[in-house]
Amino acid sequence: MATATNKKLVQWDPAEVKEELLKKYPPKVARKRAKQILINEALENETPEISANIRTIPGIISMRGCTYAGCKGVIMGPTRDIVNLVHGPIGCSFYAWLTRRNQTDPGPDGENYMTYCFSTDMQDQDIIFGGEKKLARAIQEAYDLFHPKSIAVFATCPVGLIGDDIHTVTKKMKEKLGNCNVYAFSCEGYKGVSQSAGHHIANNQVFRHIVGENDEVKPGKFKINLLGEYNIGGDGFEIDRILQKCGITCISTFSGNSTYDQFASAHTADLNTVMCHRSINYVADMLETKYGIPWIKVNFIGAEATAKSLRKIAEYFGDKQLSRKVEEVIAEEMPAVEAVSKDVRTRTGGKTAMMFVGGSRAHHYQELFNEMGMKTISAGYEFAHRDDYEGRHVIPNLKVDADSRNIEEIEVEADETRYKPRKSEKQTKALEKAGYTFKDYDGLIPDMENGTLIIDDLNQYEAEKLVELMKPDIFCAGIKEKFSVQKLGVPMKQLHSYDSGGPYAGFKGAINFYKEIDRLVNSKVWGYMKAPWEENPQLSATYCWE
Amino acid sequence: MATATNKKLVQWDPAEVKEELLKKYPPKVARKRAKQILINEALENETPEISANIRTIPGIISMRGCTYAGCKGVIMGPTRDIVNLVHGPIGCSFYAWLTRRNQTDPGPDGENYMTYCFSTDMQDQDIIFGGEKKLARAIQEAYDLFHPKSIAVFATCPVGLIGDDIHTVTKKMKEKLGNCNVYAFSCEGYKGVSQSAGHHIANNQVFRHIVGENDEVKPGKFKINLLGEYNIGGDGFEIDRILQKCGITCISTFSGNSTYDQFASAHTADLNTVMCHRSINYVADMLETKYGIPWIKVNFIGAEATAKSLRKIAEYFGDKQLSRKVEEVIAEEMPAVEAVSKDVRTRTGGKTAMMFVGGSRAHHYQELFNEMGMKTISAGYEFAHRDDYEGRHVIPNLKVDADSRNIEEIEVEADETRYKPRKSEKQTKALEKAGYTFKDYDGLIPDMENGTLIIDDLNQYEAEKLVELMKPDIFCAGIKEKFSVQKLGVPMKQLHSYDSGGPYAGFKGAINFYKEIDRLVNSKVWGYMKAPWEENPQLSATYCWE
Amino acid sequence: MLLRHTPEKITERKALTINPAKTCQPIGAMYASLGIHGCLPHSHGSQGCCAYHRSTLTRHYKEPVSASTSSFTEGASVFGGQANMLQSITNIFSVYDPEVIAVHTTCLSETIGDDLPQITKKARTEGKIPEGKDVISASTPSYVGTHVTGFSNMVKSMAMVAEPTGRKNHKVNIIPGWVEPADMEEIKRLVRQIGVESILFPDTSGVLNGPLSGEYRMFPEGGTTMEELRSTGNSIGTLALGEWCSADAARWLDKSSHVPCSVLDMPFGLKATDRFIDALRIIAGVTIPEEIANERGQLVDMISDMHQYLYHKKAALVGDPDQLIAMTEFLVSLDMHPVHIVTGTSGKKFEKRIREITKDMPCEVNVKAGGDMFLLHQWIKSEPVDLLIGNTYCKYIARDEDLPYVRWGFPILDRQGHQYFPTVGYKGGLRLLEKILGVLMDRVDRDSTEQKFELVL
Amino acid sequence: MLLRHTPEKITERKALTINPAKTCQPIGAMYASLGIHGCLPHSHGSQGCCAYHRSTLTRHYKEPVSASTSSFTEGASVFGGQANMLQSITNIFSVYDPEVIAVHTTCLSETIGDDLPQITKKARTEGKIPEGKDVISASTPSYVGTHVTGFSNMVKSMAMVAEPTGRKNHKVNIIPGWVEPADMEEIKRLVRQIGVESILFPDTSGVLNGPLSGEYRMFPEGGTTMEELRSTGNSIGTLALGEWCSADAARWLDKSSHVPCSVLDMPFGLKATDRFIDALRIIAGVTIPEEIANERGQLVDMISDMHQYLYHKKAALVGDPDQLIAMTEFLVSLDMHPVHIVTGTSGKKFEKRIREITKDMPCEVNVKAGGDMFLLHQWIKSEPVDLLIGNTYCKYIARDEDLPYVRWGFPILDRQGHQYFPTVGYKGGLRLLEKILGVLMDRVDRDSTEQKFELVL
Repeated sequence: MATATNKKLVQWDPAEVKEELLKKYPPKVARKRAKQILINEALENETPEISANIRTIPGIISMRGCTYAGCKGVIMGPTRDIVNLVHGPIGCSFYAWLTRRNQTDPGPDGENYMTYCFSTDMQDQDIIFGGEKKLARAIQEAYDLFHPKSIAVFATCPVGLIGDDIHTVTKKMKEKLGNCNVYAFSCEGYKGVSQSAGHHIANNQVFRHIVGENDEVKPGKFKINLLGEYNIGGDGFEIDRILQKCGITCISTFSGNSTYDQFASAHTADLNTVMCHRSINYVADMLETKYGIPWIKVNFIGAEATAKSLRKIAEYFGDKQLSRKVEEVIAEEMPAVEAVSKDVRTRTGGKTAMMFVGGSRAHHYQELFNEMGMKTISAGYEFAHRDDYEGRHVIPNLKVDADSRNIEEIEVEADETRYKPRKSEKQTKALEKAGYTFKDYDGLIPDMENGTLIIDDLNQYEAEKLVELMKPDIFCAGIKEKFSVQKLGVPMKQLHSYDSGGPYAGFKGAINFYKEIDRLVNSKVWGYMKAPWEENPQLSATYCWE
Repeated sequence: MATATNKKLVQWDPAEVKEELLKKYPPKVARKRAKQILINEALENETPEISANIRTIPGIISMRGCTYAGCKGVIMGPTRDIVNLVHGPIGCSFYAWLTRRNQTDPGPDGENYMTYCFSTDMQDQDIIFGGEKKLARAIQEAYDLFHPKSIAVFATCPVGLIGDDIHTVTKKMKEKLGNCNVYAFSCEGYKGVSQSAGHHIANNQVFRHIVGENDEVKPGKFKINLLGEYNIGGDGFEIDRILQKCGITCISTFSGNSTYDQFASAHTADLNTVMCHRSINYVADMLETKYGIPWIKVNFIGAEATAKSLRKIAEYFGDKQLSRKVEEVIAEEMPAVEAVSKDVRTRTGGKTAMMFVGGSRAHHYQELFNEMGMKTISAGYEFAHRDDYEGRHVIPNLKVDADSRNIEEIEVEADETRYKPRKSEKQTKALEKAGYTFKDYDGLIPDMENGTLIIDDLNQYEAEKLVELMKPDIFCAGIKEKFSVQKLGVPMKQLHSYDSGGPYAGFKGAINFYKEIDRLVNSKVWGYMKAPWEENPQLSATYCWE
Repeated sequence: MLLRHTPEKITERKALTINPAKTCQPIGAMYASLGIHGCLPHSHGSQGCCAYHRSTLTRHYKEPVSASTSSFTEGASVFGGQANMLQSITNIFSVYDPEVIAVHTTCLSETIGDDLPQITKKARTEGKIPEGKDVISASTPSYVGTHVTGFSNMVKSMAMVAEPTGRKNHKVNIIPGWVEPADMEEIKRLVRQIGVESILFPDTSGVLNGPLSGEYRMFPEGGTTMEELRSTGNSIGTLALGEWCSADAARWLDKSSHVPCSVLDMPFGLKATDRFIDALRIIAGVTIPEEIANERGQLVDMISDMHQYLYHKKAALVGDPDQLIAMTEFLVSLDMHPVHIVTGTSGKKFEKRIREITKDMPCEVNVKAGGDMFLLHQWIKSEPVDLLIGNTYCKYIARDEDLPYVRWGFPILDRQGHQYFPTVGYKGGLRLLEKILGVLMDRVDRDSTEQKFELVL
Repeated sequence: MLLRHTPEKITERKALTINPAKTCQPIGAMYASLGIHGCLPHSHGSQGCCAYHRSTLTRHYKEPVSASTSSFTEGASVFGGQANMLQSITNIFSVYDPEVIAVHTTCLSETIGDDLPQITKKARTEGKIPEGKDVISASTPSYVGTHVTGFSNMVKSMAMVAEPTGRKNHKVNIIPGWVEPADMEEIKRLVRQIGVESILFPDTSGVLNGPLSGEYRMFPEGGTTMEELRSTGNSIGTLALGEWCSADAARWLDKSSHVPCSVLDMPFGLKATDRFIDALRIIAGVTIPEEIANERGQLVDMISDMHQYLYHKKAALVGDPDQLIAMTEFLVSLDMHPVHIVTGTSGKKFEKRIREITKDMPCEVNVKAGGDMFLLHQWIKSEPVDLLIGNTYCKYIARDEDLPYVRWGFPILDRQGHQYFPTVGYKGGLRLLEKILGVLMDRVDRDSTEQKFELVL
C-alpha cells in the first residue's frame, strides 16, 4: 500500500493544523470556530472546555440536519407499528422514507409501516388557509385504510409559521377514533440548532403520550430497557441476541426495532441502560424520577466494551447465576472476536482514523478502532452538547441560549401509584461504594490522547483540510461527506448508516467491523488513482518504433 | 401498414421472375437451376417434373446442411436417453449442441443427455494414426460416467477418409459392456447432397439396431407410431395431447421426445402414421414389409389437416366408439381455433407468403396460411426428393445417381416370427374401395396454385431476388436466411426452429401460429425503417429560425 | 410482504399521500444549479432541507454534492432570513469562492416572504458579492408543484441571466431538462455530430459523473458557464426538451430576448429522438450524418429482432411527466402495452398526452397526474403487469408482486450505470431496450420449465 | 436439473470431451474474414461446415452472415476438391461479385491434402479471378487448435497481403483479436482520440452490427479494405492485442516486412487498458487527452464506490485465452477471487499467466487450458462461486447451481447488447462492472430477508 506508507511519514502539529483550518475564515467565523476546535490537553481530573450545541454558521457547509430529521427520522422512524404522518409539503416525508438503515422485524404478520411514507402533502392553499382540516382528514383516511394502534403527526417548517394547532387536531382525532392513540410533534426544522432538538422533542412526547400506557408486567427475571439504540444495520438484533443468551430481558428499546407497546411498557423494567447518551439521557432521568428506575451508561460498540457493559448490568442485579452466565457468554464469544482482530491487526495496526458523527458514535467507535490497533487522531460530534464531550459534570453550568430555550424540558415527579425505587438507598450506596457508577458519563475528551484534535460540528471545508493535512487511513462521517473524502484517495466509512454493512455492535458486530475496515484500508483501488503514464510521464518525442 | 398496401400493388409474371433469377448465373449454373425452378402448371392428373435431390452448386450460397446434420442433428438428436457420441474434431458436435428446439420431457428423474455434448475431439495425431483406440476409450469413459442403456457413435468427414472402422469398434464395445447397446452411423458430411442422406443413414441404423429389440406388448386399444415428428417447439406434445384425448396410443415417435425403448417397441404398433414423408417414408415401408404394419400419410399442421388426420386414423381402426370420440374432440377443439382465425383473418387476409424449408413443411404449412386467408406465392424444399414435389408415383422412375448410390438401401423381408399383417387382404381392399389411401402422398405441386413458383434448394441470391420482385408479406426459411430477408423489410419466420415460438401443430398450435403470423405481418417496426427526414428531406438552406 | 398493508381495493384519498411519486421543488433547483460551472447551490431555509437534498443527490450519483444553507434558526424564521442570507454570501465567497451562488427558496423562507432579488441587490450594493461573481435565485416553494417545478424554475432563472446584445452568436440553446449527466453528454455529441453549435444548459456532465484521481475539486470542469448563459440571449433559437422541465426558460428567452423556441419531447426512444434529430437537421440545414443514421438503424434493427419478446407485454410506469411521455411513446412503438402510468406532478395536460399516445392500444389505460406509488401498486394488484419501470422505490412493489423491473428515473439509489450510460438518443434507446429485454428474458429463463428451457432466445 | 448427470466427483477423461469450451478453427477464420471489406468467406469442405458456422454467427449477431462453400461430394472427397474450388471461384465472382474471397480449409479438405495456394494460383492463371479482385486463403484444419487458432490463422493470412514498398505510411497496425464489432469501434475511437493513425484488422464493425433500413447489402460499408491490408507492410509498427488471436500476424509482419510489433493483452478492464493506452501514448509521443483520462477516472471511481459488493467474491470463468487473461486480471484488480478458470484452447502458457495474475490471492485457483465446461461444472459443485462469467452455454450451469451469471464471450445466443456496447477500454470496463454488480446486487435483493431488504445499495 504505497499510499499507506506515505502517510506514516506525514508529521503534523495540532496547533498548525488548527491554524490552517481557521485561516480562510472571516474573523467572526474564525472566532466562533476556534472555540469548537479543541487541541486535547485533558488531564487527570480536568477536562478542557469546548463550545458545542451552538448555531451552525449560515453559508458554511455543515454536516447537520434539522430538528424534524432528529425527531421523525431518528427517534420515531424505527417504530414499526405507528403510522408516522408528516404534516407539511411532500419533501420532508419523502427524504425520510427508508433512507435510514434501521432494520425491523415485524414477523410474518405483524404490523409494519416502515416501508410506507405518509404525508399531508400541503399545497399553497393549505399554507394560506391553514392545514388543520386536511390534517384531520388525512388522519381519518390513514385510520380507515390501516386501523393502526397509533398515529403520530410531525410538523414541518411552515406548520409552525402558519399556526396550525396540530396538538388540538390530534387530541380531537384521538377522541374521535377511540382505539387509536394520536399525538403530534412540534418538530419544525428551524427549531434548535441540530437534530438534537428533535430527539428531545420526540422523547418528550413519547414519555408523555405512550410510556406508562401498559402496566401489564412482562415475564423475565432481569428486565432492562435499552435507551438510545436504533438498530442501524441490525445492531439491536445482535445486542438482543447477547442479552437473551445471558438471560436478560429487554422490555423496550428506544427505539430500534421497537413497537408502540414496548414504549407503553417501558416503566415496568428494572434498569435503564443508555447507549447514546446524547439522544436520550433525559428520558433516563425522567424514568427514574417518575418510576424509580435507575440508569447506567453502557456501550455495546466494541467487544471489550460489550463485555464490560454486560458485567455492569449483571453487577446491578447482583445475582450470582446471572454473573456466571454473563461470564460464560463472554468466554464463549470472545475467542472468535480475538481470532479476527489478531488477524486484521497485522494489516490495520498503526493506521489512523478520524470520526465525525452523531452524539456518541464518534466516541464509541474508538473502542473498535483501538481493538484493531488503530489510533483516532481527530474526532468530534455533529450535534452533541458539551456534556457529551466533557462529561455530565458540566450539565449544571450549561447555559440556556436563545435556541435551546424553546425546546421543552418536561417537569416530572414521582408517580403516586407507580413510583417504586428498584434499589433501596442502602443497596445503591453499597453498589457505589464498590465503585459502581449510576447515571455517569465522562464524555469523549478524556478518552482521547493528548494532541489529538476534537472538533465540534466539523464542516466540509475543515474536513477536506484535515484529510489533506493529517492524511488519515480512514475517515468516518455520513453520506454527504463520503465521496469528497474518497476523491482525496482516503477510504470513507459511514458511521450513521454503515453504508451497506453491519451489525457492528456486540461480538459478531465487532468481527464485521474489523473485516470491513480491513477491506477499506487495504483495498487495491486506492492504488489505481494515478495512471501509469502519470507515474512515468516521460515521452519519446517521436514514434517509439522509429 | 403502408408497406403492406404497397405490396398489394405489385404485379409480377412468374416467367419474368424466373428469368430474373437465372439472369446473373454462368450458363452451366443457369441450365441446372432452370430445372429446379418450376412455374406451376399442375393439371388434374398431370404434375410437371422438377429436378430435386441433386448436388448443391459449389460457391452458390445454399440453405443446405450436411449428412451428419441430418443424421445426428435431426433424427438422433431428439432421443434423450441415448448418449450421442460424435467421433471427429470438436466442431461438428459443438454446432449440434442444443441448437435445435426439439423439446424433451425426461420427468423428474428420467435419463436426459440432450443438454450434453459428447465428442472424441480428434486431434492431428488421431487423423494420422487413426482414431479407433480413442473412440473405444471415449465409449468406455462415457459408459463409466453415465451407464446409459445405449451409446450412438457418429462419423464426421475425416473418419471415413482415414478409414476408422467405427462399426467394428462399436460392435466390440457393445459386447464388452454387455448391458449397453452401442452402434455407429457412417454419416460423414460429404455423403449425399443434403441432410436427406443423413436421415436415411440414421433411420436405417435405428431399424437395424433398435427396432424389434423389445417385444413386450404395451397396453392400448388403438396403437400407432408417429413417424417423422421431431417435437420442435413442442409440436409433439400437442399431438400427444390430442391423440390421448381421442384414446389413441402412440407407441413410438420417430423421433421427437423419444426414448430408446420407444424405437425398440415400434414394431408392436398397429399403424404407422407418417408426418414428414421425406425423412422417413422408407422406414414406414420397412416396418410394413418386416412386421406387416401398414402406413398412412398424416399431417397435424393446420387445424383442418389435424381433424382430417384424426378421422383417417379412426377410419383405419374402423371402431365406432373411436370415431365418435374423435368427432367429439374435434368439435371441442375447433371453436377456439376458429375464433382466433376469424379474428386474425381481418388483418392477415389477402396477404402473401413464401416458404422454403425442409422436406415437408413447405407443403404442410400452406394449410395454416390458407386458414388465415394468406396465399403462398412461392415455395420449395431444401432437401426433398422429386416424390415430395410430384407425389410417390414418380418413385419407380427416380434414377439413382453417383451421390445417392452410396446411401444404403436396406433389403428387408417379412420377419419369420413377428410378421403379422394388421389388416387382411379383404379389409384393406374394403377400405381402399371406400376411398381410403394407404402409403400415399401426392406431393407439394398439386396443392399449389397455377403460376406460383416452386423452387428446389433455393439459394441466398434467389431468395433476395424473389423478395425484391414479389414482395411477400412474410418469408419462411431458416436462421441463415432470417436477417437478410428482414433487412429488406419483410418479416421472416423460421420454420425449422420456429424462432422462439411453438407449438404450431394440432389445434392449440394452429392458434399459436395464427397469432404469431399476425404479430409478424402487422408489427409496427416495419414502418420505422425510413427516418422522418428520409420521408421529407426538403431543407431550408439556412437556419430555419432566421 | 414489504408493503403488506396495501389493499387491492382503491378507496378515495383527498388528504393523505402515501408513497409519493414526487418530492419538493428545492431539490430540483439544486440539481439544476449543479449544471452551472463553478456554482454553489444555496438553500435559503433551515439546514435540514439542504442536508436532505445533498444526501439524496449523493446517493443517486455516488458523487460529492456541495451546497450551502442559510441555516435558519427560530429567530430568523420570525424576523426574516435576510441577515442569514447576507452572512451566507459573505462566508461562501470567502471560504469556497464559487463563480456564482444559485439560491433557491424553501417552504420556510417562502412562507415568511423573504424577497431574494431584494436581498441580492442589497448584498451587491453592500459589496458582499465580489467583482465578476454572481448570485442568482429562484423562488421554489415546496408547497407548489414538485421537484420538476423547482428544476424548471431554476433553469428559468438561468435563462434570466441572458444579456441580448443584438449580435447573434449563431448558436442554438438546448435545454435538456432533468436528465442524467451522461444524457447531457450524449445530447452534446449528437448536436456536434449534426454540426450545430449550441449552448446546453443546465449541463451536469463532468460535474456529477467525475473521475477518482486523488484530488477533490468542489467545482469541477463541467457545467454551463455564466458567460454562455449570458449569451443565450444572442442565440438563434432554443430547443427545449420537455414541456415540464424546459419550456418556461425557453419561452422566457423568446419573450425577453426574442430568441424563438421549439418545445420538443425528451429524446427517449425512437420517435422522440427522430423528432429531436430532425429538428436539429432543419435548424442546421444539413443532412443527417451516416453515423447517426446508422445508430438509428441499429435501434430499429434490434426492435425488429426482439419484437416477439416485447409484443403486447403490459407495463406499469412511474416517474416525471416529460420522461414518462417519451417512455410511453417508446413502449407503444415497441408494440408493448403501458397500462398503468403515474406521475406525482399534477396536470391534465399530462393525462391528455398519454391518452393520445395510447389511444390505439387494445386495452384500457390507467393514467394519473398527481398520483402516488400507493395507487400504482393498487392498480398493479388489480391488473398485473409484465414489467415495471420507475425509480428505486419501485423495488418494494417489484419484490412484493414478483415483477420484472427496470430502474429508470430519479432517484436510483441501489444500482450503478445510470450516471455513465445515456438513455437518450438512439444509443440510449438501444440501452433501454437491452435493459427491458434483459429483465423480460431473465424471467423467461427463470420461469420456463426444464423442457421449455432454451439455449437460443 | 438440466445437467442432471454431472457428478461432483472428478474422474480422469483421456478421450471423451463433454460440453466443450471451444469449437473448431473454420468458424474463427470465417469471423475474421467478415472483417475484410467486401469479402465473402468461403469454406473449402462439405457444405455442412459452412451452414453450421453461418448459423452460429447469425445467432450470435442477429445479422445476416454470408459465406459460401465448395460443397464437397463423396467424389470430391476422393479425387480432391480443386474442381469444386475453381467452380466456386467462378460462380462467386459472377453471382456475388465480392472484392475478395477469403478461403479457409476444413478437416475434410485438409485430410485429403488440397493445396489452396496452388489452386488459387491456377484460378488466377486461368483468369477465373477478375482483375482487381483477390482470393486469399488460410489453412484451418479442425483437428488442430480451436476456433481461436482459426481466427489467428486467417488474420495472419490477412497480414500476408502486406506489400511493403519501403515508404512508411506513418500508421500503426492494430490487431484487435476476436472481439465484438462494438469493441473494434471503441478501439478505433480510443486510437483516434490519442491521435494515432491506424489500420485496424480485422474490423467487423459496420459489418455485423448493421442497421435495419429496408435494404440488404451483402457487403456493407465496414471492414478493413484490401488496400489497407496491403499497406500494413508500410506501417511503423503493429500493436497485437492478444497472444493467441493476434500475435502470429504481428510477428509475421515483423519478420516479412520489418514492421516492429508489441503484443499486449486485450484491453479488458483497468490495467490491460492502461497498458494499451500507455503503449499508444508512447507510440504517438503525445499526452493522454482529458477525455480518456476522465473515462479512466470514472472507472476507478466506480470501483471505489462499489468495492464492498465485489470484495472477495468468488468467480468461475470460461472462455478464450486472451479474453480470460484480461478478465482474470480485472477481477483480481477488483479484489474479487476468480477461483475456477477454464479455456478449451490448450497451452501451458495460459495456465502460467493465470497463475501469475492470481498468485497473491488467498485461496486456491483451479485453472485448465484444454478443459471443458463439464469439468468447470464439477469444480463449481465442489467449490461453489458467487459469480459465473462465460458464453450462453453457461446458462445451464447457472440455472442448476443457481448462480449469478454474466454473459460474456462467444457465442451469446440468448441476450442482446453485446453487438452494440463495447466491453474493451475504460468505458467497456464500466459496462462490465455494471453487469457484474447488476447480477450480484440482484442476488442481494432476491435473497435478503425482508428485515435486511435495502433501499440504498
